[in-house]
Amino acid sequence: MNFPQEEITAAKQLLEAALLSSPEPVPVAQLRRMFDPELDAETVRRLLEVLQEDWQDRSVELVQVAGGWRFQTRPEVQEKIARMMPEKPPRYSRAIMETLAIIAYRQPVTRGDIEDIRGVGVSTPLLRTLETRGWIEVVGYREVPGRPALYGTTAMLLDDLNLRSLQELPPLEPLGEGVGFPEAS
Amino acid sequence: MNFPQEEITAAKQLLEAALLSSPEPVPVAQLRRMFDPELDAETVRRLLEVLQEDWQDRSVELVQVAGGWRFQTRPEVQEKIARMMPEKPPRYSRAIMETLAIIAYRQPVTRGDIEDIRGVGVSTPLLRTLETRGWIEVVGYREVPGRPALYGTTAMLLDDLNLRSLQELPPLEPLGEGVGFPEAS
Amino acid sequence: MNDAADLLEIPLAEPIARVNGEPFVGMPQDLYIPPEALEVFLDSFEGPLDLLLYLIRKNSLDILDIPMAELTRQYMEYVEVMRHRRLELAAEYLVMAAVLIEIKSRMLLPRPVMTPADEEADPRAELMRRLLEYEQIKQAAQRLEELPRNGREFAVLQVWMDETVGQRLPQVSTQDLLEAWKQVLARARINQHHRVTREQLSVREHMTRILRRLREKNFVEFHELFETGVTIPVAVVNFIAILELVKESLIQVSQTEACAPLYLSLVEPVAELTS
Repeated sequence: MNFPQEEITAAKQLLEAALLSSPEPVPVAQLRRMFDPELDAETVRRLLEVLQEDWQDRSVELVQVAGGWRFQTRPEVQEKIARMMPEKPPRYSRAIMETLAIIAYRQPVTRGDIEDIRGVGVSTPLLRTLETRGWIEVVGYREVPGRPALYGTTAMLLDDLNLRSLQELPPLEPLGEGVGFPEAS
Repeated sequence: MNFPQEEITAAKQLLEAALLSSPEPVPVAQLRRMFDPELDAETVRRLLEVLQEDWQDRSVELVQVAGGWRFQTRPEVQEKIARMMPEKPPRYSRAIMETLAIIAYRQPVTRGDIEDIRGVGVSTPLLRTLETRGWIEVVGYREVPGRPALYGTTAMLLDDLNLRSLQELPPLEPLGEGVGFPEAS
Repeated sequence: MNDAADLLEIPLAEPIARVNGEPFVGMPQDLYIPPEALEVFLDSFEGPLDLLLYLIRKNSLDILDIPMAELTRQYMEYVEVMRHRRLELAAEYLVMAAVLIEIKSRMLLPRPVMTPADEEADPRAELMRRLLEYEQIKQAAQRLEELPRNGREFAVLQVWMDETVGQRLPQVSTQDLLEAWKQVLARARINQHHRVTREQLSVREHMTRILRRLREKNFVEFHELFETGVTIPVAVVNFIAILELVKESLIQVSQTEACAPLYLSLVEPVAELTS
């Protein structure tokens, strides 16, 4: 970057303020528009990386997720911050997490597909919990009798799990491994 | 403060993280609870003042307002930040939109009526969002036990939707009859 | 206790299991669940596949070589205990029991000599496939659960910004409203009986308007609600709105004597435990 130091500082501060005021991750394309004249994507990205370094020894970090860049608290301090919060984050049942896992790894899937894998019925409120959370959505319909809805995961799920893409999900264990002898794995 | 430097730094960073994650002002009494052992109010206040100085040349500032302390973007950068927002206007959640639709088409309705129609609970903040927006208001109370409030839409909603009366809302069609709404609009 | 323990013993004659390559010696005895704990025990399973996986694990059985007869026997004993305890039996468990029995019976029948590659013929194959797939998903769910999550391990930062400059309020169009309503309908499967027509809507609008007026003024004379110059359809709709409000016990109509003016007022609050 061939900018004078004070311009770099000003740009970094503006990026910082913008990211700190947005409740959602901000894509680079959007950040560029704040500058007059508009900065190119590469410059913005480099400034963000410098900013990321500036913050690296703090209780807060700048990260890149599916929806763009955002600031978030580090896990070590979140525990302490949670101490002063009256509300506890919701806990999700195993049924919900298994359903989410099936949708995440096998998408797009119908409710019937989920039931086949889990061996039990999947209730409407269960799916609605995940939909209301913004983690899954109907992405289409399977063209079979009844036209069942096909579910897929959303960008918000990735954002909420700190991931940039579905490929960053923990890989599935190969079939049959770690099964039968859980102690051994 | 007679603390070792690294303790002061850690405490400041924790306060910083807590305040940066809350758009609402946080009272000192609440901030104290994060520390173990709890810090006294005076120490927290002094730490906040040091933090305030640390941030004084940034685009975000730490201020003390009626409800406590909060970080806020400086007025000078707000306009630039606003410049990047327009392309993606925020959206109301599905829950809010459905609640508004139910109130618009079924008014006057109680929260219970809305919950019956939606099949899920309707939270107080959700209704407050619509009230604060000036789109719904309490128009009366149903004289049944508990006297639940009856909600109706306001003239401001009509103004914002560019309608002269509720009758100009798109007519509802029976389910399954196409998607568009032919007569209106 | 002995009876129950016997009922749920783990009768494995041959040492099939090997842990870390070593022949399995001591059989875990923790399969026995006291009946009073069974309810809790069952609650901790997500379904029949989960219970089967538990049985297999607790016996350290190789999932790829399940001794079907024993497993079926054990599973059926569980189902029997559940029945005994008059617990509500999930249909899925019974279906799984039927599957196990079918596999067991097919394995007990004399079979024609089978080539080892003839996997289709092994009645255990489908069950194994499902168990393996379910186990895989269970582990994936566990890992998802352990991932750092927004609101739990970390929180997204957001500082305050003056709303008038920065944050734009969401805009809504009439189309958005219609779409939202359609979603409500689609989900609630409200049929045409509940359809709100244009006419009903205008009745609703008048209802709100009347309520609002009555809130400002305690009593309103009936005719005041009919502004001069309104068209007949509007007057009719307004009248229907009044009737609706009366029907829904939201307002009351009173008259001091015959032919005296009619007054409308909000229904008096029901006597509550006030003062």
